[in-house]
Amino acid sequence: MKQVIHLKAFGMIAEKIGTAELELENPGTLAALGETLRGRFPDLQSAKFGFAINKKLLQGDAEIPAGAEVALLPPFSGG
Amino acid sequence: MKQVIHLKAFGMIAEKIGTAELELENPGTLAALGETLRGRFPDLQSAKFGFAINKKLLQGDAEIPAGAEVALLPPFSGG
Amino acid sequence: MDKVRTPKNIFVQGAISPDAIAKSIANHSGKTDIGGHSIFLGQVRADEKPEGKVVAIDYTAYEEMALEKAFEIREAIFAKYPLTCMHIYHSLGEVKVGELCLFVFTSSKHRKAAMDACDELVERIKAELPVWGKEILDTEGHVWKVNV
Amino acid sequence: MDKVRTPKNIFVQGAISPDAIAKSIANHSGKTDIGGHSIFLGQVRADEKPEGKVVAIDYTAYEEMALEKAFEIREAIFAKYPLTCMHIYHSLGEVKVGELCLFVFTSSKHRKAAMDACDELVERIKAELPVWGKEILDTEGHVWKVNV
Repeated sequence: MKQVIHLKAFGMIAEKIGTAELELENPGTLAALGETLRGRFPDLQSAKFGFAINKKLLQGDAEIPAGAEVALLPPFSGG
Repeated sequence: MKQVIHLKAFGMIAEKIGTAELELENPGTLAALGETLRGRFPDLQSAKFGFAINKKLLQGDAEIPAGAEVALLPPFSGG
Repeated sequence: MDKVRTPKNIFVQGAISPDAIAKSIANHSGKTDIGGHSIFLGQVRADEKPEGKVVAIDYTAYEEMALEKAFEIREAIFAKYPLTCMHIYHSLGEVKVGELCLFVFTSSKHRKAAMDACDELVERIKAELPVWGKEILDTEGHVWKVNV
Repeated sequence: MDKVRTPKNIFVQGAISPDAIAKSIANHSGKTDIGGHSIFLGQVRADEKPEGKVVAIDYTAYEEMALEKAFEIREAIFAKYPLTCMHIYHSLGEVKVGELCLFVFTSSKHRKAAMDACDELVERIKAELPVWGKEILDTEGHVWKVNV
């Protein structure tokens, strides 16, 4: 059974991948997701971004639950 | 020749001496002025106040120039 | 019993107007235990970049996450300082140079708590809220704002 | 050439209105090198005293000395922080509970200077300006305000 995750991209990252929303097969962990994305979107090679799973900031080895909303977050620049 | 000084009283001190302006013979120093005032206005015995001569804060042993404007300043409470 | 607070919207479309700020200040006149208000306002600067001069910032946010985070920050600041009130407003969309994009407002019985809480709020908002500013240049291009 | 600054009036009769604050904020929209404004507002509290409840504060000042001192403080703060603007307004006469009696406003390219300057200005104004508050009570009496 394929697991789908819902990606949301923001700011400079949305610009680099050309879309703000994307569905992907679940690669398992955030680290694996980062590799998948950098392979598919070469513009991301030099880009800095973090992840949130279901709106919580998480690091690379975090597992991605089925159906999760995963956000790609460039450095915050509010205010 | 009598030297006159011009006293200005503010806040609680003006209230205690019953006036905001007063002319006095120059007692020489601020310390002497304090004694003169406390003698003349017993309500000042327990009151805390400082002095300004011509708008500059000064301590007790400062000499009072002829014709000076001497202010009696209770603790500041602006804001 | 403590008042239970729930997340509230902090986002406003476009610039924050001085009149909205006046209204917010006036709303506190009935709270007669307040002795001091501290306010921070962020204003869009006409920075010179190598690529051109900034004429506006276009703000976007991961809104749901930002509101959850803002609520968490609010609660932490309320727990740390004896505040009467706290308000946060951040712009979304385009804010032109010279216009206001952030309004942080704290009130307390004594000034020190209001001031310290306001400073800390501003730092946390800038560091922790998923909000991004796209700096629009007079050359038609843009650069992404970087917080220092 | 540096602009030569001269003492200016900081006193306003009665309460400071939120509209005057909005106007002052709006006046800065043309200064496009400003990135942050810090504002402190003092509001009259309905304190309970043994002698009664505060309903207003009646402010008096040694005005000439206060203006000289305010100018000296302004110059010192301008020398210490990279500020674009600084404004100080203090009430004289009666200000009712819930109304505003002090408005301190600093602006800078970056937020930290505006905030630190504003905090320091408020402390110095309270400690160094010859201004006195007579707290008018609901019992018709009064007590003299004490700054802590």
